[in-house]
Parts: sequence; C-alpha cells; structure tokens
Amino acid sequence: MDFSLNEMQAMLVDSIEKFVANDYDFETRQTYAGSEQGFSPEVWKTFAELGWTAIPFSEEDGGIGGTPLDLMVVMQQFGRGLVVEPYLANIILAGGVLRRAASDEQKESWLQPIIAGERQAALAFVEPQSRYDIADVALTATADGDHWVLNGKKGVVLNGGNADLLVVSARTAGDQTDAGGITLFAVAADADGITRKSYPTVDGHQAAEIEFKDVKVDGDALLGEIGQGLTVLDAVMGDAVLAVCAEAVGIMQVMTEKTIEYTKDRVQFGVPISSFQALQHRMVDMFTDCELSYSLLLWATMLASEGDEKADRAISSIKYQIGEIGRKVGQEAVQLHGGMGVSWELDIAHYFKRLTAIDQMFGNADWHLDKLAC
Amino acid sequence: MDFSLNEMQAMLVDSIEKFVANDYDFETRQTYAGSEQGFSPEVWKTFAELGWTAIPFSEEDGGIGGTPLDLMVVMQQFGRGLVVEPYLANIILAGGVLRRAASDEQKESWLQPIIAGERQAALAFVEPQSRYDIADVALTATADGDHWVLNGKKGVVLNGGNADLLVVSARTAGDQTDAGGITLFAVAADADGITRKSYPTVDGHQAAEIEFKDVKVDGDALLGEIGQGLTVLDAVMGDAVLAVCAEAVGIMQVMTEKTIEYTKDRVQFGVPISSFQALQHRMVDMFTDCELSYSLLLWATMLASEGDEKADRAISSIKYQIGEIGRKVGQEAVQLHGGMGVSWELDIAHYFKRLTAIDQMFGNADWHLDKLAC
Amino acid sequence: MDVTFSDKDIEFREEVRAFFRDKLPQDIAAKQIRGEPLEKDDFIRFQKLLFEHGWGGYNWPVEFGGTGWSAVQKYIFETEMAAANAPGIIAFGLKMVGPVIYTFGNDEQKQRFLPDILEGNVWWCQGYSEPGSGSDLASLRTRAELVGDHYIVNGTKSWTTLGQYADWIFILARTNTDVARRQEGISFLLADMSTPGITVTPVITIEGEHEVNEVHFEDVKVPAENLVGEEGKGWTYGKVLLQHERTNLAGVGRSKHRLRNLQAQTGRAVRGARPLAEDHSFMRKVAAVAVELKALEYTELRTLAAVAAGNAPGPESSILKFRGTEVEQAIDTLFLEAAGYYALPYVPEQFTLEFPEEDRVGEGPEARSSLQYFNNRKASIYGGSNEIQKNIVAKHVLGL
Amino acid sequence: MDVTFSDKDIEFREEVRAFFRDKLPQDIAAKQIRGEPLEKDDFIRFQKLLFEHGWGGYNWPVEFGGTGWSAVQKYIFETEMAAANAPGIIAFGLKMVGPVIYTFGNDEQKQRFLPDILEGNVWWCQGYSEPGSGSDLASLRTRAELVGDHYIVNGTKSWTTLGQYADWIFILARTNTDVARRQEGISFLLADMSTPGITVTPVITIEGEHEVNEVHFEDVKVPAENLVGEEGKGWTYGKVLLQHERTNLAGVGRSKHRLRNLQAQTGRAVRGARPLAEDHSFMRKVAAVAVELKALEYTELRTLAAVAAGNAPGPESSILKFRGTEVEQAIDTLFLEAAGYYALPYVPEQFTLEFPEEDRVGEGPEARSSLQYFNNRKASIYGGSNEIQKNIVAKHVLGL
Repeated sequence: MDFSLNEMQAMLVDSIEKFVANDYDFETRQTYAGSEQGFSPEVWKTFAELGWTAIPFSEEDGGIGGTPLDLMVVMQQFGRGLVVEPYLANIILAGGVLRRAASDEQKESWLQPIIAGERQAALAFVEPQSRYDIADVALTATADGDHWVLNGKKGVVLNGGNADLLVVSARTAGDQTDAGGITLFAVAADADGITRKSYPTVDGHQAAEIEFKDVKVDGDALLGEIGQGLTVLDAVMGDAVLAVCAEAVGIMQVMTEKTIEYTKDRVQFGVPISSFQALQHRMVDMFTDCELSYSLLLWATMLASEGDEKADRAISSIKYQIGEIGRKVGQEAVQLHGGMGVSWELDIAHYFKRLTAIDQMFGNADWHLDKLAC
Repeated sequence: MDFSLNEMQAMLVDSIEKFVANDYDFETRQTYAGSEQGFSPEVWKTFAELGWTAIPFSEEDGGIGGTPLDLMVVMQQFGRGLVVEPYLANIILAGGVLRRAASDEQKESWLQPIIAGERQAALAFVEPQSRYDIADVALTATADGDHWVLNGKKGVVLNGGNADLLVVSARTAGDQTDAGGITLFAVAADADGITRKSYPTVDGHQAAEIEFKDVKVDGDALLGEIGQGLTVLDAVMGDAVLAVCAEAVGIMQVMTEKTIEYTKDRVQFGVPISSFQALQHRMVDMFTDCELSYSLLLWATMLASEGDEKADRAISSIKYQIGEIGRKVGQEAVQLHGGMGVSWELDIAHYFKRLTAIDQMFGNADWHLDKLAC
Repeated sequence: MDVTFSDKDIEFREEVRAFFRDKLPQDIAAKQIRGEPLEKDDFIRFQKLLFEHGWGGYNWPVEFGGTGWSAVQKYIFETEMAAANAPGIIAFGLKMVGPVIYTFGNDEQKQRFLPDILEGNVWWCQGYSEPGSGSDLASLRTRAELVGDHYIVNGTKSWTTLGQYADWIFILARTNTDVARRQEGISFLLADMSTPGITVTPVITIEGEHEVNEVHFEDVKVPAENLVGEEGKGWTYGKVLLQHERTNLAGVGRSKHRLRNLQAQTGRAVRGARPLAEDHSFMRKVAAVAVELKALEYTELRTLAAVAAGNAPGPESSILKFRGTEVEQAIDTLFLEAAGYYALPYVPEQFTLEFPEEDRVGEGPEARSSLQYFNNRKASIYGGSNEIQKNIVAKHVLGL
Repeated sequence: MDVTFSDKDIEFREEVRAFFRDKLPQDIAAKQIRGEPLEKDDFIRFQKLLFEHGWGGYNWPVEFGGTGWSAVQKYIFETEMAAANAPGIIAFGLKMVGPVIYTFGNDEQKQRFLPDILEGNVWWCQGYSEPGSGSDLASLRTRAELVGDHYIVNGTKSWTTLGQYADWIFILARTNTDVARRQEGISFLLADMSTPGITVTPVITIEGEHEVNEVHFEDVKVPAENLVGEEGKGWTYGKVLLQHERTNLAGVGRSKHRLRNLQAQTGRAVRGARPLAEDHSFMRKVAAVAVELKALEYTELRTLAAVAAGNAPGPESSILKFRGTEVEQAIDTLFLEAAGYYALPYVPEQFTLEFPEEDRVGEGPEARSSLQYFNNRKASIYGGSNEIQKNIVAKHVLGL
C-alpha cells in the first residue's frame, strides 16, 4: 500500500503548481473568467503543449494513457489554482464520450483537434426539465434517409458557447425517461438550425442554452450504437464526478489553509481571532473534513480505475461527501473570513462559488445519497 | 396574545415543584424506580389526592376538565422532576381511550378507580412487529356468541405488569395493517389466558410483554364501536406525543441548567471549564434549542386543543423537534459533564436515558419527519 | 395562556392586508416577484405611501409622528408586508438613527431630522464598522476632533449598505483617546454626505452586486451641533440602537413568505418531468426547515408578548438573530438545491422587468437562487456576527 | 500510488482469517454475538491462544517477544479480529504499559513484566485520571514520596477500566512539587494491586454495568525498583504511551463489522412487517454513516502507509480518535433507532447464554442497542476527550 505520488504524478503536480504560481495568480484568473469566452485561449494552448489535455486518452488516440489517479492529481491542482479553462467540458465530458464511442474517423475529425487544443467541444446532455436524470431526454433525433434530424432543447451546456463541436444526447426511441433509446451525436456547433444563448456561470465559467430546430446531420454524426447512448453517458458521468470531486478537494484544502492564515492575521479584541477556541475547533473540523474527503477520493478513484463492481457506489459516495462537506467547509471558510469572505475582491468568495457550483452538477449530495440508500 | 401561565397552571407548577423539592429528590426517585413496580404507590395516591390524576377528564367523568395546556405544564414539571409514576400509562394512554370510547358503565368500572388512584391501567397497542404503525395489529378478536376471544401478542406495554386493566387494540376485520377493522377492548389483566412478562425499562419505568391465548371476554369489554378503534387510538397518540414532548422540554431545560452549573464548578487547567469559548457556544445552542422547543410545544399544544385541522402536522412537528433536539441536547449535556455524565450515581445520566426513551416512543423523529414530508 | 391573536389584532391584520393589496404599486411587487433589485426610488415611493397613510413611523411612538403600535401590531405589519411582496423598510433612518435621535437628541435635532425620515425625504446610512473593527467595534479608529465649533473627522467606515444612495450618515467616532475603557470616548455624530472630504467607494459583494460601500472621511468638517447627546456617550447610544434593531431580527415574516413560495415551486412540473414535491428526501428538508421556522416564530411571539407586558427585549433576543439568519440561509440553500443546474447561470440583467421573458435562462424564482444564496451568506456575519451573538448570550443570559 | 493490499498482505489476511475461524473458542464468539459481556477468563483464554500461536505480542517488536508486524499487518489483524467476533485485545498490558516498559524500563523490569503480559498471566490496569484531573491530566494530585527504598503513594485514581480484574496497576504520581511546569515532577510507577493500602471501589456507569472503578491509595509502599525510567519523567513516558494507543484508535474494523450486522438486520422482516430496508429515510442515514466510515478507513490506511514509510504517526492522528468515536456513536444511534420500542426493555441478564432464548424480550442484536448506546457515550470522553483532541490538532497541526 502506497499513497505517495508516482513520478509522473509528482511531475504533474509540480508543473501545475509552477504554472499557477507564475502565470495564474488570482487577478489573472479573474481577467480570464471575465472575458467573453470565460477562459484564456493562450492558456488553453499551453495546457495542450504541456500535454495536460492528452492525459486520459490512449496512445492510439493521440493521448498519453494516463490513469484516473493521474487525472485526479491534475484536477486537484486545477482546484487549488481555481483554473477556469474548460478542461472538464473538453477533456472529461466531450472527450470522454469520444474516446469511448467515436470511430477512428470521428476521432481524427474531432478528438485529435480537441487534444491539440485547436477545437473546443461541449457535451449537451442536460435539458431544462431533466434535473439530474441523464435518461430524461426529450430532444429527439429522427432518421430521415441517410440523415438524422434533431429537435429539442439542451440547457446549461458547459462551454456550449465556445464549442465547435457539440456532443448531443438525443432520444431515438422510447418515452422521455426510458433508459433505452438514447443516442449520441457529434454535431458541428455552426450547423443550420442551432441557436445558442451563451452566458457566464456563477463560478466564472461559461455555459449556454442550445435549441435544435430541424437540425440535419449526416449519418456519420452518430456516435456509437443507436439507442445505446446511456451506457456511454453513465461512464462519462462517473469520470466527471471524480474530476470535479478532485477539483473540490483542492478547493477545500486551499479554503482551509487560507482561513487558518486569515484568522492568524485578523486581530480583534487585541488578539488574533485564531486564538478563540470556538473558531479553533471549527477549523479543526474543516481540516479533518478535507483529510477524510481526500481519503475517500483516493478510494473512489482507485475503485473506478479498476472497474470494480462497487465503482458506482464509490462514485455516488464521493459526490455525496463532497456535496455535503464542501458546503460545510465552504460556508465555514466564508463565515470565518467575516465581511471579507463575501467580498468579490477576495479569492475566497470565488473558491466558494466554484465549490457550490460543483454540488449542483452531476447530481447533488441528496441525489447521490438517495442512490446509496437503495 | 399571552404566554404566561393562568392561575390554575401557576398553582399546578407551584405544587409539583414543591412536591419534587420536598418529597422527590433524586435518591428517592431512584429508590422508587428500582422497586418492583417501578414507582411508588404512595406517591401515586398523593397524585390522586392532589387531583393531578383528574386533570384531563371532564367533570361528568369525575375529572376537573383541564385543558391540554394544563396537562402540558404538569408534564413539563414531571420532566423536571424525572417522575417515574405511571401518569402517561394510566391517565394519558389508557385514560385517554376510556374517556373517549367508554360507556358510562365502563367509566364507572374502570375510569373512576383510575382517577382515584385505586387501579392501575395500561394501553396495549404495540406489537413485536408493529414498530410505530399503530394500524399494524395482528392480535385478533373473534366474536363467539356474546363473547370475544383474543389471541396474539402485545409488546412493550408501558405499566403492563402493574395494570389491573389492559386496554387492548385487536383486529376484528381486514389485513394486518389495514386502518379499518381495529377494535378496542377493556380486559381485566388477570383474565384467563393472559401471560405477562414484566420488566424494567432503561429509563426507570416498567413495561411488559403480554400474550393472549384464547382470552375470553364479555361483550361489555368492547370499547366504542367495532372496527373504529383506530380513530380513538390516533387521538390518544396525539395526546401522548404532546405529553411526552412537554416532559422532554422539562428534561432538556434541567439538563441545560445542570450543564451550565457543572461547567462553572468544574476546574481544569486552573479555570472553570465554563470559560472555554467552544463549550460556551455549545451551551448557547443547548439553551436556544430549549427555548425554541418550548415555543413549538406551546404552538402544537394550542393547535391540538383547538382541534385545528393542522393539529396532526403540529403533533408530528413537535415530536420530530423533540426527537432531533432532545438527542442533541442530551448528548451535549452528557459530553460536557465528562466522565460524570456517564456515571449512574449522577442524575444527568438518568435524565438522558428518559429523554432517549421518549424519542423511541410514539414514532421517532424520522417517522414524524417522513409524515411531514408527504 | 393564549397563543392566538386577539380579535382586534386580527381586524388590524385585515386592514394591513387590504392596504397592501390595494395600494402597493404593481411595478414594485412585480420586481420583487421577478427578483429585480429595487432602486432607490422604489424604496422612497413605498415609504411615502406609508407616510401618506399615516404609517410612515410604523415602529415609532406617537409623539414623534409614529403609529404607537404594539409589538404585536408591528409584527403583524412586518409579516403582511413580506407576504405582499412589498419592499422592506429602509432601516437606516426608521429603525436605526431615528430612535437614537428621538431618544437622545435635542429638540432642534428632532425637529430637523425626524420628519424627513418619516416622509422619506432623506436617506440615511450607517457608519459603524471599519476595516479593522468588525466584531470588535469598540476598537474603531475614526477620529473626530473638536476644533472651534466643528468636529474634524478622519477615518474610514466599511460595509455601508446602500451608502451610494445616502444623503446623511450617522457615525461612531472617537472623540477622546484618553479613556479607561475603549467603549468610552466614542461619540455619535450626524454628517451630511455632501460635506467636502467624504468619498464613497463601492464594494462589490460575492454575487457581483453593488450593495455596500466604504465611506472615507478626510478632514471632514461636521458642525458641533450634529453631535447627538453627550460627547463620549456614543457607545451607549449605539447599543440602544442595536436593541431597537432587534425587533424583527428573526425575519420570520419574510422567511415564511419565501418558504410558501418554495413549496409552491416544488409542486410545479416542467416539461413532463416529475415535480420536486415527489422527491421525498428534498421534501423532508423543506419540512424540517418549516418546523424550525415555526419554533422561531413562536419564540419571537413570546418575546413580543413579553414586550407587550412591559418587559424590554433582553439579550436572549440575540438567539432570534442567529437562529433567524440560520433559517434564512437554510431556505436559501433549499432554493439553490431546487434549482439544480439552473443555479449556475449568472445573468443578473435578466431579472429586470424590461428583459424579455422568453430570453430568460431558467424558469421561475429559482433563477436567482444562487445570487441570493451567495449574497445572503452575509446574514450570519453582519449586525453583530452570529459568533458575537453567542458570546452575548453566553455572558449575559447564561452567566458564563 | 496504490491503495490496494499487496499479495503478501492478502496472504497474511487469509492466514489470520483462517486462524480465527478455526481457533476462536465457539463460546466466546457466541457471547459476542449474543451481546453477553465477556468475563476476565474469556479475555485471558483469548490472549493465551494468541500467545501459543506466536501472536501474543501482535503489536510488539520481535526483540521483546512480539511479531514485528508492519502497521498494515496490525491493521489487518485487528480488522479480522473484529470480523470474527473475537474479544478485543486487553489493551492495558499489551498496548499501554508494555511499550512503556520495553522503551523506558530497565532490563530487570523487561524480564520481570513483559513475558507475563504476552502470556496473559498478569492483568494490568491504568492509573492516570483522577476525580479532579480528567482533561487536565497534569493537575494530578496523587503523591509518591521516596522514603528509603520505597515510594509512599497517596491519592485516588478514577475511571480505571476493569480494575476489578487487575493484578498490577501503572500510575502517574507526583514525586516533586517544586517544579517550573506542572508536567515536570511526575513519575511513572508500577504497583502490585495486592499491596496493603490499595482499595478498589466499583463505579457503575450509565447503563448499569460495572466496568470502571476508583482505585484508592493510602500510604501504599511501592518499591523504588518499580519506578520506570527516570524520576520526574513520567509525563513524557505517558505521552509515548498515548502515541502507541493511537493505532487502531478509529476502531474501523469493529465499526465495519457492526455496520454489516446492522445492514443484515435491516433486511430481516418480523411477523409480516416490512423490513427496515424499505424505510428509505433510515437507509439514507445508514448509507451516510457508511460513507463516513469508508473515509475514515482510508484516512487510517494513509496513516499506516506513512508509518510504514518510516514516519511516526503525528498529532494529526488525533482526528482518527474523535472522528472514529463519532462514527462509532453514529452506529450506536442507528441500532437504537432500528430497535424502536424494543430499545426500552432493560433486561441485561437476558444476554447471557444461559438465559432461555424464548424468554428474551426483543429479537436479535437490537435488544442490547440502548445499553450499548448509553455505555458508549464514554467513547467521546475517555482517552483524551474529543475536545482535547481538537485542541491538540489546533495547536500542533494547524499551529493556531
């Protein structure tokens, strides 16, 4: 048993830490987050050059065959740096579907440019009514000779406004919430009939509402088998949960460290407020929650990477934990920062918003605890 | 709006306080609780003489027509005094059924002796499998000419071992958990075919497992209408919830007061432990929880006494609150007493056990929150 | 013991309810429902409306132009106000500086300042906290030196809510440093915001809105006649002010209104999806908060009844502040959770009435849930943080 | 990074598992399953069994007769021990005084005391806490005065678990009052319980059982040769002891075993009632505790891995103590809730094997749930209360 980082992981941590320290201070991050795209295309290019965008993909696909644990350390560092570049949308979500379901030709057209940082992609799987049920798909794809015609709406598509490629879940058979009959398509974002309404999200990222009106796509837009999309989506949701949970652990650690530092500096009643026992015990709980969450993340990531039969439960466990504990740690960090904790100018507020956003994605704490209770 | 006690209530508080102060110190209480019956027959006689056993009954029934709020202040004081005499079993449970469902003859035979403190009674409504579902009644009553024949088991019958009278819920029609088809009977505890196994409970009270084997009772044992027992039981459960919740509020208040006193006296590291801020904030939460619980109790008792349509929800609300908050306050009181909190010799442990037992009765916090969520 | 409202109170409630139903400007109610932040003018229109009806000083004694209502009536008024989607009262004048002026000010000050507060002519703001003095307010460093017939004020006040609207500011400033206790030597001053040397800097809060400010004083000349009461007694007056602020601290009326909205929202089904009301786990949390709120409501009513019986609200009313804000924040969290992915969009402009309905992202009130959630983390921090409230209860109620 | 056990570890686990399966006396396992408290002899038989197998000192270095196992092996051993319904290890000798003696004792003491601990010949008990010295252990008042070649000991030790069984006691006593820090001047002494002047008084705990005691010392003559290490250094030795005790503090193995039992119990239907497993609200709580326990388990494994890599378990292992006991108590609560009304009967004698099965009140393991729940409130109090653990982490880990 060995919980230390291997050479490659240590190198990844080191290089991301250096990148954040040198090129990604909080003000810079805010500039990128506040830009129209919501991230920095140059920084994204750097990520590609450094090979970070290639991590989860196999060598045949042009990747470097990294493990889920490698991804975990990357996301944890991105969390610490509060990185807004669309790694989740491109690499984990859209990339996750493509590497599992795309044909060689589709990979060449779409996956390689994504890995190279030349194209942006998004996974359109949420609908206005679907909440966390990825099988609730009302958007339809109807076969029309060699073509498919898509009609419907997708909501809160992360990176949707920037995307050149939209990976879309569509219903090709069955009722609105049937598990079968869901099919995935790779659709160029500039296809006729697509209307995108792009907007920033509360955590400094970017998303879009997307309407499909008689959008006609070729047969080669079909990703994987007809009606079998949910299996692929399920697997990608697992990746996504692990990724955002690793990010959240990074965020929680930073928030805890910053809170401890802040209370040591902040003097009230003639003493640093870190000397108040009631606050000390609360910070001990924050620290403890971070440690336990990191432990659980390791367990879940490892089970998932081994394809263990308990992986689904492990994924729900960590998402539940992060939702529950993330809220607690985030709220405590803000509270102990007092007025500064609710100031836009301080980074702590933005860590808090990202942490909060993470609970809202891919099933919140309640959703996953319900799964575990069955 | 006026939350102060009226004259009768103030008098009740005063007389119970005096009784506890003069005749019911903790050691005396322990002696009574440790006796075979689990209470003091003399004390019970005093209760009757003082008219406390007559409170909820109408004047025609030989009572004094007290209100639910009158009962509330009585139970709260019994809570403060950690009184083990079987007021709940006799007056609220068995008495509650009799005053609602008994005929004049039955009242004369059974209710008046109970009010006079001459007979002991118990309500046998729990079965080994029923948990908190009072409609889960497997014990059967079969008509046999003028008679009924009872067969089945009742469990954890409070005061069951002491009782002269058993008020029994039995199934006369329908399936095991049907709401209809439940009938109530007044059965002499020494009837042929009844086997009682009596035992103390963790909170110093007394209960029994009771088996009915071909127990033959006359037609005049029937309480109220055939098959309509659940309505009566439901109403009695409401009374019981309010009664134990009032008792619990009294207990929580005492535990909080005693904890504050203890921490002021207990010196560690050269100072009273009451000076540690982490403990102070926890005691503030205990105090606050007591205040809020008392407020909610007032609301629920008032709604119930007005027969408000929201009374059912109010009753579930207060039982949920007391279960949840009682556990928290009780655990904190024990924790802040340190080793003394888990010592048999100190009263705090016994308050804690009674408070814990109250959550286990008439539906625990979860059970009632489930009801409220529907 | 009687926990019901008297017939007179119920009659009063009907009157208040009818007033809001008939008189509240529709556009203001619409903004509130939509989640559009109110503008200065909305608040002022509302105050003038109340004033015209004779309710401008709903919480003031009759002799200063108030209604002289009982604590219970004030409670009913505030509850109905929230239920009607009316704006809140502008607290700075009516609940904060006003009571200090009519209690400790001289006749000239009363005549000069009180009517404009009642009529909504003058907008006040608060100058208490400083960047280095939050919970430990007595450590404030703003100085006021008496030079001739003026105080020369220097320092910085922070977290000044809606200071950008204000005509006047009331401040606590140190007029004497040579004191035994830090609470001494602090004075209560009133300053015209247009006085040279006062500058207001916006502070953007976590959700991106401009609600609070820093107010800087650089050699600001405040006429000596603007001192309220005695020099050096400002701390005492400030504490009385906090006492007044403590009515309706629990925010029960608003929380009840919001919880009803949430419950209505959970019943709504969108595009064939199951309504949230069928999510038992979520509804358990809603039910639990409703119980907490009911307990809080009756605790507040108990306090009101005590006030009505002639007792001052004691330090135990601190529990209303910290539990009230906890419940508020619990409701914020429920709205956030109800929104799911639609808590993410950050499109504040879409809450204005002009914004086309069909272009909105997310349906119903949940669209603003995350902004409310983030912004309202302040509730447990301001007005004496919840930690400070617990210290107060520990010391003054429990005697620890 | 590798969070799996090595093949060697898995082989070891199979060996341990087989050993318990084949060798654990059936009557002891039966008592554990039924909930009957173990007697002194049960513990001793178990220790002798381990000793015969060469595992008597499962947590000791080879040179003192131990196994020399790695931290991971010890963890596996403890987990399997719990899963097999084996008794716990008698900690007082093996985990407490033993390590102090082999680390700080002289050769004579090692030869005299260690073998009897391994063989289970001598039962030790602990003399740390005093009625006035709980969390603040350094305030202890038991005195030991050197008179000739004996220490004369006077004082009272409290919360002495299973002291009624003990042959020997190890105590911290003050040998010097003229010290700069209260932690100085305390010595670590070993005393034969049969020495005149030692009396043991039972203390009944909340659930009604006799588990702990007060031990009184009245002019007790303890030979000077029973001083461990240097006079006045007892505090340091005592801290090392606590460090040792900190392995398996989280009680993960036992908690996992109990949670499995609970899950099995929820599947059981009684007399046609629905099994508890269909109670979604209850099962959510079970699931939440299972997540917490898993997080704790991997935190413990991380600590073990650090130890294996040559790092001492630092003060951060305090979190294992307070969170571990919180999880234990959460499991206690679940059992209690699962029992419903059947948590009420207080019939301790029914858990003995002789008690007729058909006369038992309540079915299955839940019958003991409330006794366990009440008794185990101690878990967050003893061994350094959870508050003290938080103080340690605040100071030594977070630097507050």
